Amino acid sequence: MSTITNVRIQNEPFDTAAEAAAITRGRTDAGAVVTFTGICRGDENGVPIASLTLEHYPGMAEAEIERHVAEAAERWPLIGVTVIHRFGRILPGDDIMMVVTVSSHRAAAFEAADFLMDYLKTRAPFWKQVEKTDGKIWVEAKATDDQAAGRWATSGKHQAAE
Amino acid sequence: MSTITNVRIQNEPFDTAAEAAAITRGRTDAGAVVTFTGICRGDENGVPIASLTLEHYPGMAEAEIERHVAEAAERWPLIGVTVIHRFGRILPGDDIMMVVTVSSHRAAAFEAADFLMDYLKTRAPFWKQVEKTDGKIWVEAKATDDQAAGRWATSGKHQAAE
Amino acid sequence: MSQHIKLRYFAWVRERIGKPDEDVEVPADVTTVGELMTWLASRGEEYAHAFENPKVIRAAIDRTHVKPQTTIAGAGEIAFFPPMTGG
Amino acid sequence: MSQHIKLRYFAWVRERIGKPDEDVEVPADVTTVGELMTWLASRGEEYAHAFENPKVIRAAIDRTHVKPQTTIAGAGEIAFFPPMTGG
Repeated sequence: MSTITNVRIQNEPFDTAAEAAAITRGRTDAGAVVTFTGICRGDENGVPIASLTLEHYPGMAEAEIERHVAEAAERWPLIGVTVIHRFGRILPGDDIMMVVTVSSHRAAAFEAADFLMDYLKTRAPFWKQVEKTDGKIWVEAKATDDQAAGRWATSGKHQAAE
Repeated sequence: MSTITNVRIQNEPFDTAAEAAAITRGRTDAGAVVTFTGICRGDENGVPIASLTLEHYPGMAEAEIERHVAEAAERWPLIGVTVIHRFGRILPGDDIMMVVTVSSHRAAAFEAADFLMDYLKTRAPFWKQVEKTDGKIWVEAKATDDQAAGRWATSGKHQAAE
Repeated sequence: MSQHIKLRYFAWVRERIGKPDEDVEVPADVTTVGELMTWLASRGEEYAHAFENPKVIRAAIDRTHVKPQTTIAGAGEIAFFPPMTGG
Repeated sequence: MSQHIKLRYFAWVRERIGKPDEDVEVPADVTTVGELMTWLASRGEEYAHAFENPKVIRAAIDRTHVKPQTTIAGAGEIAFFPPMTGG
């Protein structure tokens, strides 16, 4: 199955619904659309934050995300996948990233979206700086997130059964 | 945690993005929004269909869905859940139902959406009639769908770890 | 003493009987949901057709799922329908 | 013979060094990514600070992740940065 894939890294906000509609428009084989939108929260572990700043390596970041999108398209029967990740300064309440997966069946759409989110939240090619009242700090990689992403390495149980 | 819940059964189309925005607007504690949209496909097991017609028991159907939404809100720390399910005649390419879940963390939003979709696709209080070229037939309950929904009865592994 | 009950039918039960709902006077010796199905099946060909295989018919009293052995005493509205199939 | 390489720095590596990129002539006896970090660390206080703990620094040659023992021969662009943290 050939999958429509689309990866963008941009400073501007995005429109999740428009991205989903762009995949499904005019076709009647899509049965399930899953969207995930990650939003900047106003706190980190209970400590208020003023902003997030995301830095990336242009060219390398797109290629890394595209490789994971291609892996998702190999593992699940997907009609389309779009991933958009923002960079730059992001305020609480603003969108950070989105994943849209479209498939004939819901299990494939759900599992592919879950797989891509795990990757994006833990190993996406970004460096994150958090601005708190006492200054800006660079966020370090989290062990718990790595464990969540590790789920996908070995298990067959997340494969679509349909 | 008190969860904003909203269940509607309607003939009219819905706007998934507007439903998600209605939950997150003006707040900074939402970190993850998952939407699932179920679309009417143009075929059933390879056989073309002209339409679906969904019938429900007004009053009872809403109460049943609300009970499952309340269960999701018990099991996962959710900020908001909205479920909309259409009834009446639905054409291929048209939306059938949607689930929006909003949480501070992605695992809770994902798992709650998955749980509600399993329920809605297998045991939602609807009767489905499929119109094919050779007439209309009532769809019978599927065993495989029941198995997917059965996942949620026993396992602890789907509980949010956050 | 007979009992006045509103009946509702859905999906192919409704199609076979030919109406979505009706009000009936149920004889006093019909005391359970299962007995009500047997009594309805005796009311004519369309009912006999709808209830020819009672095992595949589900019932609700006042919008709550019930079993064939459930008593109908006090019921306001009883609905009969095939198993729900999801949306 | 020295090698001309474009270097790029990200996140706190960039902040410590004080610039996002630069072009350098690397001496011929610097042959691996790890040796390049050691050589860079010797170029001044800001570099010493950036590379004070080379184990936490990641590197990429021409936009592909590499290890400290990877050779830098033929590299056009080498980047140094902390582990990526996700978005």
